[in-house]
Amino acid sequence: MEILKFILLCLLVICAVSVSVTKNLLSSVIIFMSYSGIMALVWMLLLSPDLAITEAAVGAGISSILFFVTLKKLGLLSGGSNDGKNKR
Amino acid sequence: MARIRDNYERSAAYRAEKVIKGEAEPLDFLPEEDRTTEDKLTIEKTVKESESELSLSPETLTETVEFKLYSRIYKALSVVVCIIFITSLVITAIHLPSLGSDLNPANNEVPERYVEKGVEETGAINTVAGMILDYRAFDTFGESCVLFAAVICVLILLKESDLSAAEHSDRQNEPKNDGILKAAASILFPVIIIFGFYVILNGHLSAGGGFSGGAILGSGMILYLLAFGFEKAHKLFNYKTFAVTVCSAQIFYCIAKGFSFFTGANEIETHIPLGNPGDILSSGLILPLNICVGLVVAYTIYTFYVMFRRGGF
Amino acid sequence: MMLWWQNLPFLSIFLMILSSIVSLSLSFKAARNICVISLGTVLTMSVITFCGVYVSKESFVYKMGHFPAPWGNEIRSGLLEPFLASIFAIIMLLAVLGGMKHIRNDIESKKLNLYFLTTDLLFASILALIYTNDIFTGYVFLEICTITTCGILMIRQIGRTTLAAVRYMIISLLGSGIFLIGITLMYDISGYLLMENMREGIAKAIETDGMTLPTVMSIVLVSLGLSIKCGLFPFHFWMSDTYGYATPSSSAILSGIVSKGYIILLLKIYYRVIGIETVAQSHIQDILFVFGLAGIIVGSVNAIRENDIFRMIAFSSAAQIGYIFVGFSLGTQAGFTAAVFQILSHAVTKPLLFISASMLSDASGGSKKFSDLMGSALRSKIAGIGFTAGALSMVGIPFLSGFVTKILIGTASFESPSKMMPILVVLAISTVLNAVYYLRTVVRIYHPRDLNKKEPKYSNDGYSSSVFSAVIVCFVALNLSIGFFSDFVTDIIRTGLSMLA
Amino acid sequence: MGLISNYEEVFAVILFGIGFSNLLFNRNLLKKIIGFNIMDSGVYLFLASMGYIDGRMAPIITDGITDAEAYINPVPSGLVLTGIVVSVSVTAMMLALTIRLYRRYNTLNLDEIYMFASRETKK
Repeated sequence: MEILKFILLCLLVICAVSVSVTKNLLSSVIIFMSYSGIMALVWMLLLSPDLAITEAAVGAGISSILFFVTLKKLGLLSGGSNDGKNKR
Repeated sequence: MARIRDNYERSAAYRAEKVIKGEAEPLDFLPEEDRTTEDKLTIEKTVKESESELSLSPETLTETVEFKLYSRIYKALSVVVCIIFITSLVITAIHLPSLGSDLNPANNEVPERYVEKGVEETGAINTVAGMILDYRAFDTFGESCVLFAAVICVLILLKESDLSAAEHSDRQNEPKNDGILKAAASILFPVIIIFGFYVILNGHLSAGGGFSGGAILGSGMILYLLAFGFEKAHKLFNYKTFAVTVCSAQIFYCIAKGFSFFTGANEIETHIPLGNPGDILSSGLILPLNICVGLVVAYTIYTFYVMFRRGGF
Repeated sequence: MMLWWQNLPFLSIFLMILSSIVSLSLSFKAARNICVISLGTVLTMSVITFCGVYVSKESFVYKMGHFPAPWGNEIRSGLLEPFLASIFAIIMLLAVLGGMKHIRNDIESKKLNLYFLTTDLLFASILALIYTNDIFTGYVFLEICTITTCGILMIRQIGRTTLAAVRYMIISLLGSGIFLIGITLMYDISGYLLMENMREGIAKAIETDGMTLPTVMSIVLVSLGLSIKCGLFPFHFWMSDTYGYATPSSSAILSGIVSKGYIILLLKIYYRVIGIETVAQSHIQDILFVFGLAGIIVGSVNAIRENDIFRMIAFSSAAQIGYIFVGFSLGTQAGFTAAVFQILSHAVTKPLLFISASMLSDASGGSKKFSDLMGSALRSKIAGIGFTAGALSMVGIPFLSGFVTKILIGTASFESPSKMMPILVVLAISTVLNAVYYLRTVVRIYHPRDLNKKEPKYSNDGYSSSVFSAVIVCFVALNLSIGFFSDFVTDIIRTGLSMLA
Repeated sequence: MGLISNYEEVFAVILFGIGFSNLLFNRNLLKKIIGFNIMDSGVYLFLASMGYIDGRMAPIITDGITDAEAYINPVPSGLVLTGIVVSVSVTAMMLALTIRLYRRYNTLNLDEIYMFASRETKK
């Protein structure tokens, strides 16, 4: 369990770093989604099932939906660059 | 700073509009003296300077040597600040009482009572639900107010008075009669809704509660909207039902908690039956409050989505 | 046994929240009336609470729920809290009434009720910040405060308000993030969230281990987070945009009340959680001192350079926040008294300036530039009087509130010799700078544009001059009374602060 | 010593720092928002790991065991629950602001937005 927790925490850090260095906005949102998923697992390992279910529903679900609909609204869903410019 | 900026803008202002409209090549109009000012600015390296300088590093400069230098310094600076900040926090974390032991200061009589007497005092088997909806209910009430404030702000920002233009722009977003989506949604929608209600109603018995259940309900509603389009969804969820539901749920929450705070502080018995711990209908006010929170959250999330997508129900 | 008036703080918080929720489904006029009525009720309640505490001379705690101290939430009231609450309620009321015309003009008609909704919720959160005795409740209501502030900012959807709101939000989020990790550290050290128990826990931790790194770090983080949120010197750059582009009522509320709410929370944390002796040991005050002094100078210098009246007032706010932090940084009773007095004085003066400046700019065809404002005070007499009174108070003319602040900070500085010289020098410099830009403005607004030409005519339609004049008169009267009865006010503050500890 | 026994908190503050620097230094508005979320979840991880105690159960009382020694500390969980709601509300609001800002300036880069905005006022 301890090892699993350690690996998950490492993954969290990796996700967090890659969000900030990814150029593509869509991929950074998807990475953030997986970040929330991992977070839900960590809550489970920390024996907080309330948090796990909330994080899964909110972080991985609702937040991501909101991010996606924002990207769609801005027309950046198909490969927006870091500056938020459409690649034409 | 302000004066330098003024100079800069005065010299470039007459071309600004062209660049915004895309008529002029941004690089064409880099006046000579601005390079020097930009150069001067890059030398000042404090955080404050770089923050207020933001307004000065326009797209027009992205190709120049100075800008590259500036952005490199900025990046280096950000990494340095980041490392200093993280290091100091890590050192602090190392000095904290060690984790996982029950000798931490946080493991005092407070959680002890929540666990030991929680069931008989609140009737909730899930200690966390008992804690956030009964012991520390003021925080949770504040939390639902945060949600309320956020949805109001989103309404303020994105609600369009004229929906026809918004509908036009929304056409691109709408899935066009997707058979698979419809078929999947007609199976999934009831399941999601039932699961959401299950999570809400069992908030005091197992993990979950108003907030997570409400989020599940909200995502179910969004799925319904995606699969069957606005017209159908509007029959079930529209601005009127939103206002009525959110208002009445919040008012109920406010009055119920106000009543319990008032009676609690004045040492008046409330005579709200706690029921038999473990039953669905137990634990006093926690169940109705969970339902209220769930409804508010579900509608809030649906409203967020609708507002983001086309600015109106 | 509870006395009946001890329910009033709790009722005032809930009344504001309830009226905000109800406003969602109401029309503009109903929402406005509810807002005004509930603000008036809260004012009465706070005054009654104040009288009650003043007579009984004892602070009281009010448990929120059926469970006592460390288990449940609590709110608490000494002498200072209801006093601040009643002053803030007056200011809120006056700010909303005084800017009513602009609210109507600036905001889409369908969203007008939402403005009052957000204002109600904002004031509820400020009340909760004032009365709270639990640090996590403080955090939650801090967030409500931030979000609703952003709401009343961006509801005017023209110009750069959205950008100003984004800047404001980013800075606020940084501040609340830092604040949150600070209180998390405090919770880890002490094991409680209630202020009293937290204080005992921290004192115990210091007794056994001395000032360890986590303790210092938590103090630093909490101070840093809250000072970022209220716009202390290096973080003041959002202010000019935010105050300059919002509707005048919002600017008045923001500068007069919201930033004060954060400072009051910081004050409560210093007094009730950490203890001012511990704060003094941690040397955070020296940092605050430097930034406070720098803020005074930088804010004033920036204000001199501006040619937009709203942005000038905004930068002068940065300077005034500096005064409050200089008062804090002295670490003595006198210093804190001066700081709280400055909170009051700034809270009554800045909204006055914003409201009257908005009327002046109306009288000049809506322009905010000084060149267009020439002679505007002759066109709108009452606004001119209001602006002049506010400006004189800011400069520090005797019998106005700003003067008393400067005296109090000056005398407080005598107690700490190492800080005395810089404070006196900066006070002198800032008085001169204030005089330069405020008096210059006063002269300009009274100076006709061109004596030979005829004055351009500006229409003053829809100008509810009776309400507006009443608002200005109330503000000026409030300012004068705080200046005249400064002994009484400082006495209350002193007693209130000793009740806080 | 503390580094090993407190490794969760160390990870938590690292996440906090990464999110913080993202929020402060990243020029892209959307990434700032993600950074804010990461920052907050760092704090929540910090809080929750504080409540965790080795070899105990989740705080849901089953089988009538009401011994405080048997369960982990429920307080941090409750606080984090509140915190998650706060951060999702703020996220939604920031995204709404982003949409409006993009509509006006057609970019997400704050540097460019500031430039356009400052020219706009000059006009």
